[in-house]
Amino acid sequence: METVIELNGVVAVLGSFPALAGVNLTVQRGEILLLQGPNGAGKTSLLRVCAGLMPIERGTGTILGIDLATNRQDIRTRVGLLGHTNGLYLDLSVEQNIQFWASTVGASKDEVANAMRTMRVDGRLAKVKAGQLSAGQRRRTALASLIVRRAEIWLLDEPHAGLDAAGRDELDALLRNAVAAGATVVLASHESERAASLATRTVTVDGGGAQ
Amino acid sequence: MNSAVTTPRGTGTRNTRILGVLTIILMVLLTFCGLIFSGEDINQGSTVRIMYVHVPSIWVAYLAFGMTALCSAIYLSGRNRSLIWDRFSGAAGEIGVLFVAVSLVTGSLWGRLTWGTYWVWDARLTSTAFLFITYIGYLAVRRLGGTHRQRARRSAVLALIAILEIPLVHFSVNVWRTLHQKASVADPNAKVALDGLMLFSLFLGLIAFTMLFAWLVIHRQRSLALEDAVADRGLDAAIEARREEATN
Amino acid sequence: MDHASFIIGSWVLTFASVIGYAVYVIRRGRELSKNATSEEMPWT
Amino acid sequence: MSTVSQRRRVAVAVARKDLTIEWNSRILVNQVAPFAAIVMVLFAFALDNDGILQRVAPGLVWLATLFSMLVVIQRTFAVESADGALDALRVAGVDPSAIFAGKSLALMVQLFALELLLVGTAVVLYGVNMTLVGFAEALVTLLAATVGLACVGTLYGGLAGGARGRETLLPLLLLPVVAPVLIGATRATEAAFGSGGTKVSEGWPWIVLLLVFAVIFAAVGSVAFGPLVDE
Repeated sequence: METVIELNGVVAVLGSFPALAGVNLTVQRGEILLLQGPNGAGKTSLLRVCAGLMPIERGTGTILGIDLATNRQDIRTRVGLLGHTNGLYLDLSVEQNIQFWASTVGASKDEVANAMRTMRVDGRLAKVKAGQLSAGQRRRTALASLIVRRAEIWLLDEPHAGLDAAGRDELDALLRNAVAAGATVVLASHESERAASLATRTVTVDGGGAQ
Repeated sequence: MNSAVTTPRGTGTRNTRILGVLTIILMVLLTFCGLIFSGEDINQGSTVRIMYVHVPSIWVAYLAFGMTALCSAIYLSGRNRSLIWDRFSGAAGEIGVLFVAVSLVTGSLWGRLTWGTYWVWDARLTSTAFLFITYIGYLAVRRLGGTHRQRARRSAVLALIAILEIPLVHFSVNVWRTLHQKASVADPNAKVALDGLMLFSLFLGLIAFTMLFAWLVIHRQRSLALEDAVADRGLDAAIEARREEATN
Repeated sequence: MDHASFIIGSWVLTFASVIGYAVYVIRRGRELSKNATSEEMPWT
Repeated sequence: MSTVSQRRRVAVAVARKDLTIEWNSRILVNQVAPFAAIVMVLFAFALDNDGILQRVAPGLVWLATLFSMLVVIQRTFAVESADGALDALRVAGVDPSAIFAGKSLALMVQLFALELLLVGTAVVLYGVNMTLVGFAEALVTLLAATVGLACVGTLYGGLAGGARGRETLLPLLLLPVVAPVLIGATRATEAAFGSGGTKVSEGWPWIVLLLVFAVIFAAVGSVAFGPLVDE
């Protein structure tokens, strides 16, 4: 087994608030890890730290063997994060958004078309501006942009939120496929039943720590 | 910990106290030399006495901004990135802003006497005003928040940009003044014929103000270190509190 | 001395600003050092 | 790290994305350009003298440019933070210097369009007459000044737009830095307009100043953008 995420006593702060107060976490390749916990427990911050987005104040950690303290930039090219926000440009159409994210990694037109088909944002929706989409459609667009990014670790913050029943099934299938293809998934979710059936392991995050 | 409470606390040490006392002595000496003993200038009359505080102030300002840039560069280039360099930059930047403000005001008072106006669009004055605003911006960026290291990196980069920008602003303002319209007033560098005692007073002023700068920057650096320490202690407490949330 | 008000004014202003700032720095240092540990004050 | 060709690809993608956003939303055309035009009209009210207006037209053009630029820069970074796209860009591991290049490029195009409009307004409203050589010189001035402005603007816009509550910082940081551009561009434009009897040939040294500024801040920006914007 290969360890892809390893955190030891990681503290991360938002302003002066310790969102993470000493997290120890190890994740192996191929896992689908579910982070559970109440609001404000630190799930989002944990995902952001793993994405190399939030600097760590204390402790040590490696993501895919890369040191979190010194090489966050290198980590980012290899992970994909879907946060609370979708990271979409509201004045761009669905297709333009996905196309843009594809071009940052050099993904082909076929990959874009495939991703759009997988998340069912092709056809009529493709030309609609992201700002005019429903919450669920935006989530789908964001997921499609994530697919084209070919991440090795998928970090998903409430990915089921706003999706309809069919969308959730598609998402689950998508994640299983990604894991089968060698990716690792860490997701935070309140949809405990659905997420638990998907996950291979569950970790409870609370008070800025993880058990 | 206990023994520490009994000793007087603060940012001072024996050495800074000696430095402080020496500075005060030189300042008193400067006051006597500058205001009483030294003679009047042939062209400028008694107004030359403003020079003994004005020139050292702007000297300290330049020194301070130079130190800000230097310490920022050391911070960014250091392998362990010690925050002490960041605090020295911050302390020097703050003191530089203070002294540039002082020299702008004393300069305009002097200008009122010699040129008959508080402000002229002279190249040096104008670029000094820009210097002032630029470092106010620097101090504002220091206060943006975030962790100590975020603050340090952001402000160090900005300090280096500022030091690059200053010659450019100075050069363009300079060319602007000399090419565009000749300054209608006296040359700000109007030849002041300094006799021995006047020259002595000016040097005394430079030395006294440099020592004052050293004293201020040491104390300010230390009090900034304490501010950081308070924040860190706050963080320790907050981490404890945060962990306790979990057990409930 | 001609223009005494301007000259004295310049000197007073300079010293007042510097003393004001110095007092602020010293006071702040004293206040913060009350609860500081020795490790946090390497100069002592 | 990323290769040159990768960086170029990303920079072009970012620039095209910003321009597409402008094309889709028409904020520049529908809001900023009218704002810039009304500023030019207000200058005329404030100065209220045809002779003076003609004389100071170049300065007014560049002042209006600077004010409008602040709005445009705030807009270009608001677009990034509205739905967390800047985070997404960071997490995509996109090289900060590529983001800088892309956003500066898009800003250049928008600023250039704005400046053309403002020069046009000055010609119409303030009665500026230009020779053909003067017109060519004005164009070169616009180009040189725009590159510098866009680079500094993107650099400080990123710093000020990176988080909430920092918008007010942008003018404080930006305006002192662009003083050389204001001076150089105004003098060069005066030469191009022939304001106050200046000859066209007097403008070229100023354009050199603008170019030096542009080169310095393009270089500084690609190095410093990452550390300034990244948290």
